[in-house]
Amino acid sequence: MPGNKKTINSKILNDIQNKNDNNITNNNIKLNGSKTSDKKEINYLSSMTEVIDKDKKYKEKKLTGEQKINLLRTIIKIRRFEEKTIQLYQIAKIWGYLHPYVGEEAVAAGACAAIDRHDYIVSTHRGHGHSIAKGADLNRMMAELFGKATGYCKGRGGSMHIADTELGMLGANGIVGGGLPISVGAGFSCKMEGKGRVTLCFFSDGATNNGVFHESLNMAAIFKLPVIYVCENNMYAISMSVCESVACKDIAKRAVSYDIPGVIVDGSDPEEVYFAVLKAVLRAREGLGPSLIEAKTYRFGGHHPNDPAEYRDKKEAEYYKTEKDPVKNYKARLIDEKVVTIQAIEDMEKQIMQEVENSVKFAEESPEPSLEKFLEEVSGI
Amino acid sequence: MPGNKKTINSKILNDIQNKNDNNITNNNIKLNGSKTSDKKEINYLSSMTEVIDKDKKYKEKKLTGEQKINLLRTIIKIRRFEEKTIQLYQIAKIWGYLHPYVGEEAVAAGACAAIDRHDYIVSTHRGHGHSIAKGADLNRMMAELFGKATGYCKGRGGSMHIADTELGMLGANGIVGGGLPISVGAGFSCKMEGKGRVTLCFFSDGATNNGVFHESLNMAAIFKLPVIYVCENNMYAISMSVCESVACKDIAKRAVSYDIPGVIVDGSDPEEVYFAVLKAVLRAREGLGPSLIEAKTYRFGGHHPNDPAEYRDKKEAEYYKTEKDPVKNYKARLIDEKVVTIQAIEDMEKQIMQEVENSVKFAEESPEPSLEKFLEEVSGI
Amino acid sequence: MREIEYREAIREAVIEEMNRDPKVFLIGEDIGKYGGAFRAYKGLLDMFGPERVINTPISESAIIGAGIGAAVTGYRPIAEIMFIDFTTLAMDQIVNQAAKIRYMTGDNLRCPLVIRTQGGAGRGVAAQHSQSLEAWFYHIPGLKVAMPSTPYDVKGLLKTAIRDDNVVMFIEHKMIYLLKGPVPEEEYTIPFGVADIKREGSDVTIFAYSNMIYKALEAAGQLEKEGINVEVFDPRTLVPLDEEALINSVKKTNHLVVVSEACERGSVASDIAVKITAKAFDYLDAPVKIVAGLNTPIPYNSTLEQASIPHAKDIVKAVKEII
Amino acid sequence: MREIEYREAIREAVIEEMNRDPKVFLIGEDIGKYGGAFRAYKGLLDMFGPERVINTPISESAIIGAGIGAAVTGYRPIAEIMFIDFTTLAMDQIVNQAAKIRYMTGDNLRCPLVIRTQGGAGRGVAAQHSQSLEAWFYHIPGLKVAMPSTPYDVKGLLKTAIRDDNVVMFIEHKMIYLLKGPVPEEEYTIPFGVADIKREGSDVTIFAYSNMIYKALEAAGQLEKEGINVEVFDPRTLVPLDEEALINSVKKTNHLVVVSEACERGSVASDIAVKITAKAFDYLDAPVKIVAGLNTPIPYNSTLEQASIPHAKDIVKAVKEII
Ligand SMILES: Cc1ncc(C[n+]2csc(CCOP(=O)(O)OP(=O)(O)O)c2C)c(N)n1
Ligand SMILES: Cc1ncc(C[n+]2csc(CCOP(=O)(O)OP(=O)(O)O)c2C)c(N)n1
Ligand SMILES: [Mg+2]
Ligand SMILES: [Mg+2]
Repeated sequence: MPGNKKTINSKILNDIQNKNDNNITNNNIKLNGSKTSDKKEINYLSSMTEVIDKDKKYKEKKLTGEQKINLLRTIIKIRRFEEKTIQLYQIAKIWGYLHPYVGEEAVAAGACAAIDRHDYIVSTHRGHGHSIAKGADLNRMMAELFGKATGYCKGRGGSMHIADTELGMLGANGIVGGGLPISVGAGFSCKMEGKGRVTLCFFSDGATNNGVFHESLNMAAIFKLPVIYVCENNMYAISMSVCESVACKDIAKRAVSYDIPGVIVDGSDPEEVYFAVLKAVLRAREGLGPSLIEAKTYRFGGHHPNDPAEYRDKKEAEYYKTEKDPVKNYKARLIDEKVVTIQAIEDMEKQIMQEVENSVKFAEESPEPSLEKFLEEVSGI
Repeated sequence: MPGNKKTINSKILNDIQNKNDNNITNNNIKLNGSKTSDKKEINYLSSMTEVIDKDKKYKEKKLTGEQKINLLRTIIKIRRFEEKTIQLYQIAKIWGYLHPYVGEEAVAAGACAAIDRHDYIVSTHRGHGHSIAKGADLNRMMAELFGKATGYCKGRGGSMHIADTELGMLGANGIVGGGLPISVGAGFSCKMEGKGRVTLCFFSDGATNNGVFHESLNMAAIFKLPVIYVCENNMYAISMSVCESVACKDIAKRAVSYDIPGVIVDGSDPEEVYFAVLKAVLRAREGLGPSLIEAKTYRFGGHHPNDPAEYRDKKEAEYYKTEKDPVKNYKARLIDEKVVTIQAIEDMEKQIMQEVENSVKFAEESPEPSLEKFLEEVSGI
Repeated sequence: MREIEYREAIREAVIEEMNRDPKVFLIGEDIGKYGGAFRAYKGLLDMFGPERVINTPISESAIIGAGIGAAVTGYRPIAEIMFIDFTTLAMDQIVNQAAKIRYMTGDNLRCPLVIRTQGGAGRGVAAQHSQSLEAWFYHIPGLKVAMPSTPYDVKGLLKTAIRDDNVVMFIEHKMIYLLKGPVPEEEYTIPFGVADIKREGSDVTIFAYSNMIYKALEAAGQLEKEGINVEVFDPRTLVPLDEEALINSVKKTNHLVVVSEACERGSVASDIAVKITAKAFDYLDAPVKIVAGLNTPIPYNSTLEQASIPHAKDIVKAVKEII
Repeated sequence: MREIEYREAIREAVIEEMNRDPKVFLIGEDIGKYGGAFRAYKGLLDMFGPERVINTPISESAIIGAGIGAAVTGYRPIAEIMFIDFTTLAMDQIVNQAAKIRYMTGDNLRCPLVIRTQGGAGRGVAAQHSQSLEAWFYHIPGLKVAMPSTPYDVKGLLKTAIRDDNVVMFIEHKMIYLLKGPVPEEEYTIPFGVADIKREGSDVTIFAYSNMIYKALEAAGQLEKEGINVEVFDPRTLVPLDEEALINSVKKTNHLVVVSEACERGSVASDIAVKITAKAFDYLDAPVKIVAGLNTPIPYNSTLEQASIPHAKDIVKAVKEII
């Protein structure tokens, strides 16, 4: 598998070399914007804006129309799926904890587009987007949220524990940061196997303050494991603002502690995410070790469907929803680029809505897990 | 207490401002030597040498003769105490785990000279030097190592758990990194009290790879706690070389993750340690938050008295013992500077040896803890 | 008497103690503006300011460490771990540091620290948010363990916990925060190690705690209709345990059922059962019966989740088996 | 039969399994050149190279996580936590991740992971290096718990652990690494959940495991002189537990003493006692007796340390109390 891939990889690597020169490298820190500032909005916006402006060039190259359309489809699929789960949660068809990914779709879409089907991903409590982007079956996902026997976990796990061996999806996680050490093991596995497989590990800003973040990145770095650490900095950990919780101004800077590349990207732009992750993936496949990518993004809603998010500045949320909506923006861009027509998008939307509705139907019609089987199984644990 | 101290502090701070410009600050990494290199000795030596050469100037100022003599006394006292405990361990008067501090004396001596008696320290499994430098009573220390009722912990703790409220010594620790989170609490305490008190937290290279290091420094930084983090990088964690365990080349660099100063000093030079810590202490007392100081040092012996340290390069150990012995070097320097005479040093050695011998006598003659009392106490836990 | 919610009783206890003693402070995740995951600290940030209501990053070890360091230097912190499941991220600090520091330093350092957390199943939040882990802490010398079931108890016990010079694991239950009960306006505290008979009876003693008290009371109601008179015994604190009161209850009823929501294997219920079997052997007319959770990670599916924990019907069945 | 040390038996098991299955690898602290804290892995780095003998920084959570991630993707790691006391730093990974991953994913992911560690007192290494914490793991569904006492058992059980598709807590004891015992040259494995009678007897059954087996055998020797015939029962694995064999032993002897080095409150001993009391009630001529450690952090002072854990004399006393 890695044979000819390697040469191709090197070529692509060269091609996109000049992108993302906002890398943080060990010897030479060079970070965009985000100076210490009292106004956090400005703090954030500036750093993202700079990245976008500086890297205009990549827009004209690389991605084929088909790739772009696939990205758009994934983004819309995640959005529609999440909107549906929120509705279903509010009418108590889904219960327990549900953490919607609305607003962050471009991160999962862009990142997963940069890996292959046989690569692994490690996900979080806000994990639906990751699963969908990795190619999960909406039916089995929705069935899991309904607690049904046909769900990915046979109804045992629910939203926070969706996992699938086939898919290389090593699990959502109810523990913040809980997946980070697991990514190290997946990384060892990829490395020992020696076939160029990589692991993509998602987590958000809050997780970067937990000890496991540090242990995991250090260990991955020491052993040059092929793991790509994608931090979805959505600015909050429940009510805790990243400005108050992360002592350094940009999470990507923490790469310095592990002597690995640290990159900041605009998480509302799937192509920017894609190229940054692709570069890290190629690096990883060539045995050069892990990277840390900080995707600046935003959780459009509260922490969960019933959280009014009163701790946030309304203007801040408004800004992101109007200016940084990955669905709206990417649609507009692809129309602008004449990659798709409005009609094609409408068709796509319809098809996706159908798929989502089908998943609900599937979930509703699926059987409950068998209590007898469960009791029998438990007697053996 | 802090009233006039503050102005004095500011003055001293100014005076020593130009020292330690090997600070690692957030926006501008500037690190001495220690390039990625295959030869680890050179890697190490170069970084230390540079610091020493660049900062020659401080040698001519600041410390009074008395202060220098006190530093020397502390260094010698630690060395003689440790040599004695190793002897006693080998004849089984002391048992359990014993981790000698031989070779690292200048770190504890220099660091503790920069704080006041009412300040706190948090120590490690290799903690005798910290206690002695903080002013511990050798009798009670030795009695503890003998497991006697007169020991600091009434014989309950032994070497790894020496602690004393009076002394502001918040505990040695059997868990690597176990003291780091505790330092955060001591820091909160100092801050809430509002009297300018600070906490000095010791740990070695191995601890910096544990998650608690990360959580603790991040939390201390966020809340601008007056804690000085002194990493005694003695190049090994049992058999694990720091070159293999710490992903970045210098531990001080990890300060970047917390947006705090990171400083490298030669841990064999008590004055260099003193000035770096003093600067951090003054910063902390003024409410500017924590600092990370990496003292490059070396454990002359094995991890414990019975460890032949076969995992180390003999030449490396030889180099440190001959070139970087804090006892030998500092004696020579003070004689050179005409701060002490050879005779004065001999007197000092004699006096210290007497103190150490007295402590052994005290420990031997002390009573065993009462079994009855213990059993009574246990019934209430 | 006025009735207030369990979480409101917690809030009152905290406010009263913070007003009484300037050394008391709060530290934990989302306890600032958010008021805590279950809103027990609503408004406290405004009342006491960010110096005494310390909102932290997701750093469970550092939260407990912060509590320990402040406690050994004279403060009286209440550190919060949002779910008992997350104590797994701070076990070194809880077990090797906090619990032992007083004993292994020969009483040289003292650690008056309260660790507030909550556990239990019933909300469909699955395997990593539904555990009952009190057995771990029960097993560790140096930790007191309080598990209050009512608003009255939670207020009185929390005030006692805050004034205690040792480490207290204060374990609440996620299903009862909104439950209301009588709480006097006047100040009161409840001593540790003093059980409360939640219902008097003469035929059988049901030992239960935390949310299981309500299952026991429900079972008692059902059994009454069948002429079985049940005593519901709430230890309120597991460490220290009011063994004397329990033995006295058993002397009266001659039958004991021990209920715990936790997984049956190695649960606190076994330990209680063994102790009472040994100490009240002559008063027992039948072996002590245990009712506990299944040995399984709590499943998400509601039917399976409910099947994993004890209900009134299970207690009724157990009582009938020994009576 | 040849006699080899306990640690040598571990080493042999690991070598055989690594040779048999290329998916088996080792990860932990100081297991490279150093050969492990108790030198059970001496020479393995040279034999298998750094890709399969992975020497890590002091990062207990990442060590277990590395095991989990590799296990769910097809490898069979043996992760080592140097002292059971340090599992406190990896409890989330052990308990919330490894133990549950198979069940909460509906068997979608499997985690064939062995966690090797050691516990126990007796070396003067004080409160943070001497604990017996098996009760914690015993309480968590999804973990198997092996506690071998002899070189023969440790080899056979470790091989079985490595081949098991689930998570195994493999808990050794620091006092017996140098102990020698017969181990055949030929390959063998020992199934989990099959107890071993370490000494046959007819008057009383002593249930003991790990280092306590030796105290039990010592007690049996002393009691024999007084005409009391003791059966020493070694479960070898606590989860799964060979209840049937234990009940059979009790049917024969009609008396049971359960010994555990761990702190008495909430120890595994209570749970065993309760189970057997319930299931073999009619065969017991006296209440089950427990002999366990004091409820104290282990002190450094040798006299106090020894006073904190059970000895043969305590077992003798317990036997005499019920016979
Ligand atoms: C170890 C741990 N601590 C606390 C929690 C409770 N909790 C659930 S989500 C969350 C916030 C997570 O923030 P972040 O990592 O930024 O993820 P996001 O919700 O923004 O996606 C918290 C504190 C948890 N699940 N695990
Ligand atoms: C959490 C933890 N893991 C492992 C150990 C075993 N251990 C004791 S000392 C040591 C090495 C510590 O290295 P370092 O932090 O560099 O301190 P040094 O011994 O060099 O002073 C280890 C691994 C421990 N005590 N605690
Ligand atoms: Mg977030
Ligand atoms: Mg070291």
